[in-house]
Amino acid sequence: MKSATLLGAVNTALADALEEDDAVVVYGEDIGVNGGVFQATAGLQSRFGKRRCFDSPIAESGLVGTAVGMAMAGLKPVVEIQFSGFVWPAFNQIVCHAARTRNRSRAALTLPLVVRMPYGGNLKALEHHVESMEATFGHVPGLKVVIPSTPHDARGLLLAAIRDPDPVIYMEPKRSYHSPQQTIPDTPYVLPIGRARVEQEGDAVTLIAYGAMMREARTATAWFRRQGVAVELIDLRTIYPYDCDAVLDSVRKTGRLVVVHEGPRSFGVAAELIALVTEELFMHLDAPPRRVTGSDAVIPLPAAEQFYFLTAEHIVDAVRETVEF
Amino acid sequence: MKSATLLGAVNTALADALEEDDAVVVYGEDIGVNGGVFQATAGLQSRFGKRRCFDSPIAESGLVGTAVGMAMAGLKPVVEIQFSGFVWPAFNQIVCHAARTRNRSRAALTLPLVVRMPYGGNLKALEHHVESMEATFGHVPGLKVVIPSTPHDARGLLLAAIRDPDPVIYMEPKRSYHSPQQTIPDTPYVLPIGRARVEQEGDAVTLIAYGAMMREARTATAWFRRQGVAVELIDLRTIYPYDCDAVLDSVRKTGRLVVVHEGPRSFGVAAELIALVTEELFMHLDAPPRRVTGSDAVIPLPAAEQFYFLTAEHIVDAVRETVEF
Amino acid sequence: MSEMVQMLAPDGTYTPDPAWCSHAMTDAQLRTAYRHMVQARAADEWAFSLNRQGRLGTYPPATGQEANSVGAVMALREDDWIVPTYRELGGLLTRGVPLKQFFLYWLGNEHGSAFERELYHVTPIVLPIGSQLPHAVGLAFAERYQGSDRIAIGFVGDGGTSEGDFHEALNFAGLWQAGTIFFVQNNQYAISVHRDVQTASGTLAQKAVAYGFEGVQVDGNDVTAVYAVTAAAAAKARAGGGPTLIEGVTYRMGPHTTSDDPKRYRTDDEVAEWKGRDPIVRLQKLLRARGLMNDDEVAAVIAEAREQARREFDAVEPFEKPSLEDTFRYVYADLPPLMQRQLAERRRRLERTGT
Amino acid sequence: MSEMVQMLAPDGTYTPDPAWCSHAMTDAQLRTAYRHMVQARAADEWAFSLNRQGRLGTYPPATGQEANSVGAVMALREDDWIVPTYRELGGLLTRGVPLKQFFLYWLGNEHGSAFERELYHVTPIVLPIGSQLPHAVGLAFAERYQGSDRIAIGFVGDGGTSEGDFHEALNFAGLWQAGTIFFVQNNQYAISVHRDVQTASGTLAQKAVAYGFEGVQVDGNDVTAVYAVTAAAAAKARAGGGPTLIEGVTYRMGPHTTSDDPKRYRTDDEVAEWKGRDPIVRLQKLLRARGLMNDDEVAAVIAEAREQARREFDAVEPFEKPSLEDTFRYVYADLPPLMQRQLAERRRRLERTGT
Ligand SMILES: Cc1ncc(C[n+]2csc(CCOP(=O)(O)OP(=O)(O)O)c2C)c(N)n1
Ligand SMILES: Cc1ncc(C[n+]2csc(CCOP(=O)(O)OP(=O)(O)O)c2C)c(N)n1
Ligand SMILES: [Mg+2]
Ligand SMILES: [Mg+2]
Repeated sequence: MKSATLLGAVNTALADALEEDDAVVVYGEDIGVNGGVFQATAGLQSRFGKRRCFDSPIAESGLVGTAVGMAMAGLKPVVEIQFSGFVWPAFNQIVCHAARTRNRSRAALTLPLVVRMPYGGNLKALEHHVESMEATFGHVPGLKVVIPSTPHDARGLLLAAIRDPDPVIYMEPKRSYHSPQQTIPDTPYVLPIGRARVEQEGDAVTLIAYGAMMREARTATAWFRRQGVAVELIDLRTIYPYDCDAVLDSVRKTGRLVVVHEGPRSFGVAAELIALVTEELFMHLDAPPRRVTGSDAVIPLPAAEQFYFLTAEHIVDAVRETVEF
Repeated sequence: MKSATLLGAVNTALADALEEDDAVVVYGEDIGVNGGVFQATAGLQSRFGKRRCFDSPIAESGLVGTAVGMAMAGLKPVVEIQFSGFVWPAFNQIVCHAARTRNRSRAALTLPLVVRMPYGGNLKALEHHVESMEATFGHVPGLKVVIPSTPHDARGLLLAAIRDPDPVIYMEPKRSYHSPQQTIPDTPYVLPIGRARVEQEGDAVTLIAYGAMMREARTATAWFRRQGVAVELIDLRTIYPYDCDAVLDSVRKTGRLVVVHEGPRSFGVAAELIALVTEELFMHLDAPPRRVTGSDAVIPLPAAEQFYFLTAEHIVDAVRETVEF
Repeated sequence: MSEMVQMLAPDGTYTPDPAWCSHAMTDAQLRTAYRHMVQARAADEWAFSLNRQGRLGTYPPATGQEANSVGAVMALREDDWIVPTYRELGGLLTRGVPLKQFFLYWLGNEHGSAFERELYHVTPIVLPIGSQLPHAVGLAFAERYQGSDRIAIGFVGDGGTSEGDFHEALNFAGLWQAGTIFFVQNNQYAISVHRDVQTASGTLAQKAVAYGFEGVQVDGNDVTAVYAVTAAAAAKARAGGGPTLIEGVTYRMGPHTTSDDPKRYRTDDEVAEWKGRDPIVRLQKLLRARGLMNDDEVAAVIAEAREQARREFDAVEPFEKPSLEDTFRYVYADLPPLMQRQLAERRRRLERTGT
Repeated sequence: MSEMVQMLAPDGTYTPDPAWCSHAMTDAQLRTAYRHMVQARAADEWAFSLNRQGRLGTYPPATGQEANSVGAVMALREDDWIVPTYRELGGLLTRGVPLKQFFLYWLGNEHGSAFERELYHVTPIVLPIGSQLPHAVGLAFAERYQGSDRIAIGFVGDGGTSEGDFHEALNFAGLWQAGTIFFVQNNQYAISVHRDVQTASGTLAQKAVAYGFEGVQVDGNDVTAVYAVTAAAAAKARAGGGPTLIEGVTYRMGPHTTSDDPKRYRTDDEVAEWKGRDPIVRLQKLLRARGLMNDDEVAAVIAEAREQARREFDAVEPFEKPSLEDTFRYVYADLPPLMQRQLAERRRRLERTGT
């Protein structure tokens, strides 16, 4: 066992994959000698050579599009989009090709590729460096969308994503890159895509979060624990296909639901989970489900970002409303 | 008054706008001498000249990007994307510029531009010619998203969109281009963006649809009327910012909700409306809200499309479940 | 930028170009090319007619463009990758893709685009213009990475050169010295938009200058020139010399698709003029002049091609109807629980409503 | 492709190029250029230092690139549109945008990017690489459409030439004969990626061949050459002669941003070599040689520029803190009811939790 940050775990998972399978190639903007703007790929080029790990021009569509071609011929490309706010030039390749080639070719061609990108904000970053648009990918038929919140999950899920026979959008909560640390195994392991993780059991209310919001959700959960209120905290981990059974099992037990995410509220992940739960568990619900989410405003530049991003206090406030309903 | 199809109404609204304001320009692929692949722009180039109405190369990003620039300098460009399935190369321009320039510049620059596109399927069309991805646009901060279902609405909403000071994504239900016909005024008029239309009052259940699905929803509503069940049928018309008051008012009255759309279920429009209603009207709900939507599968090619698309019978079935709950 | 490469003139005179004659077609190849071009033409005409009979969906005819499609693919090794557009019938036939599969696709069945990888090395038919070109670069990269000397050809239309993906693909290819041939089917139109309204570039071939590699314009109705130029590009690519951009100048004789009315945007005179440059007629003249085919043989080839088109379509027309389950089967390797619920709900509605 | 245009050599010798001498800078212009370049350098250094003091957010220094930025904008009319990147401080200053506004932006306030339209004709600072270029084409189109002879300049980095939007913008401009100048700030790097890993194109200027208009490579550390080439392009554009692509060859002396460590990817020797080509030092040599500025004047310009940078930052540092309401105010002309609900909810939480 060794102590790792989420960033370190990503780096380790990439090394695991490069080590275990020569079909894996890692490329993207500044990921070679520079090791990526966050250092997620640090040391990989010197360890595995320029054949396996190399820089690309600034051309996100070409980046994903060439990865589609590589995957068609049997490689397992892992591309990095420098910030999730800069993925949109590649959206056409993702929607029309990455997501559809299996279906279009009746599985004559399948695409084991991964598109990694740091996402999320609340770190005084510039415009387009703070977005959380996971629901946009979740709405695209044919994609898997994974977001880890801990170092342990980050490594296991990234290696699983790379081994997965289908394209995975892997979004890394950059605000959690450096903390908290966690001990993780020395040797490679995988965790199942499509499965949520019950981080804390409880029967008073189901609290669902993922990625960087898990930190705030944990704080809120601990606060309630001290008040004697047992919140069931679930880390969704996979945005699509999300773990509907875990969500339903939990709410069946608690009868109450709060969903947290940083991205825009309307048409967001919380709306989906609430719709599923209301459709399926209408008679089990004891209180209206609640959303603690970003608004539909454009995320402000740093000077006003505190008016957009979420705190543990917001979650506490909403959970309290739900529990006291 | 004159009789018009939805397609004709779109053409008329474009002519209205070109007529009333020299700042309006209409351009896109094949929209000049060809009049558009659906003939939505038929006759406009010969009537208003190549200065006002002209062809563009096949480059959706450039199409929307140049429109952003034109709008910055005071024009009101109306661009056509040939099919909504081909809008993704322009997504970066839409998300990063069309949607954000007002906010980014604190309104020093505003963008009165419209991106028109036919959407939707169930007409034996090819891949990418049948998508309904309105929720994707609804989730982008800064956009308005409008979908008419009738000739009357089509003209009034398109002219409103062109006059609107902000960017509007205007999605045209191509399956309804030719029917039903409707009489519409001879002179230009506008209808408010952001307002739903109660097409049929009722107190048994709220049925919300829009675009091409209104036809099926109407059929289902009429069927229930014959059974003595008063369905309240609402045409949402604006996907963002949707008319939350109209939705809530109706469900407050009926206590039951069914939402219909053709696009993918997960993270779709129905999820959003159900989440809103459950959060706000939990104590008023008498039955679980239901979704009648497309699935998360890739829309099949024509030979199997009937397994994807929706019929009035599906709506009847779901409404019955809701009413009988 | 050099002149357009042409060896076989519209009147059938053949003047080998010394710059390209190391890749002249053999007599046998000329006969093969003719057969494939005639097969493509016959299948195309049959598809068009089937559409008019209401037996086939929207279809984009390729008549007139056979020399580009057949000539380019003949110049490749049979395990080189082909990344087609929706208008490369001749190339698919040349590679050996059964006509049955082609018809199946235009009948609206995904199995029609399921080109078995090891058999054909053809990627699926795709419709988003230009977006297939980066795939051709990735394929070539992957092959070299895996130690193979397979190369890739990516087809695109004149209109497709305007898309950002054209630029990004060529730029990656130049940088990676990828074994990719970019073949522009310049058929003069993108639906109704003439090539001159697509770009102010003098030729489409000269766009290669922006990426540091060679561009060649070729008479796309001269199969011998297309073959020679593509064979040279293939040899270079295979030897690690990097990509080439080829512009094959041709004409789309029919409408853009069966839903298009070309009379809206072009004159009969223009069509007639290009008819005089028909690639099949031209090749036929050469074959006759060289004594490689006589009238009877020509007639037989044509008759057999027409017969084949009908036969293959008949074999597929009553193709097995897909099921509801089929539409969920190929989205992911395993159907996720969330979609299992959706499938179950849909099955329930189907059983209850019959729709 | 012709040679790189240079008139003022690194050692200060000035050799007017006959091809461009109709656009030579006057003595007064040389002095003005010097002042703007020094202002830009001083503000840049102050911004960097402020960041290190924790008083300014992430910042992308422009030191070394002043001749491109100032020379190009000086060659325009003051109501021509400027479409900047995040690294055009010199151009903004030349246009008259107050330094206060520039600091406000990098302090993280949108008002810093609110360039009043009629005053400046400058579009907001944008970060998605390459995506601003189509705007420059649309702006030029719209001006001509409205009967104005204003033109537009669109700046982009060497890295930005790889994006699809570069291609699409240039293609539209060529077709429309738009009055747009595309100015590539080739500073050799896109963060850590060297220009030679960005494209296999011999020069970036030659990419214009793909769009049917002219491309010119210029020494981007020679303000006189940048001015002359841009002025010629502007005159052509204004007269309806269409677009020009200009590649200004320069060097980013500092890190990509204050978060970047350039030692990871480039050598001290390389930096030192480019330091010898400093655009400001070079211009200073010319001014002295011509007797346009003496040591005292040079010192005074530098002192005043440093003083100005401090003064303007101090004036803005305690800028009015935005409110929650501000963050909802500029999304649409009118706040929709749906967002009013969100604002009310957020206000409630703010009042209850203080966050
Ligand atoms: C991204 C995209 N935009 C628009 C379309 C609609 N469309 C289909 S074919 C076509 C014209 C293509 O012209 P070209 O590239 O010259 O190929 P051709 O059809 O002539 O073979 C267009 C605009 C599309 N399929 N994809
Ligand atoms: C579409 C997009 N992709 C990636 C980035 C991240 N990024 C910011 S600056 C930069 C390098 C830009 O290089 P260049 O165009 O040469 O401009 P320079 O910074 O050298 O002025 C990158 C990759 C971005 N801002 N936008
Ligand atoms: Mg064409
Ligand atoms: Mg650069």
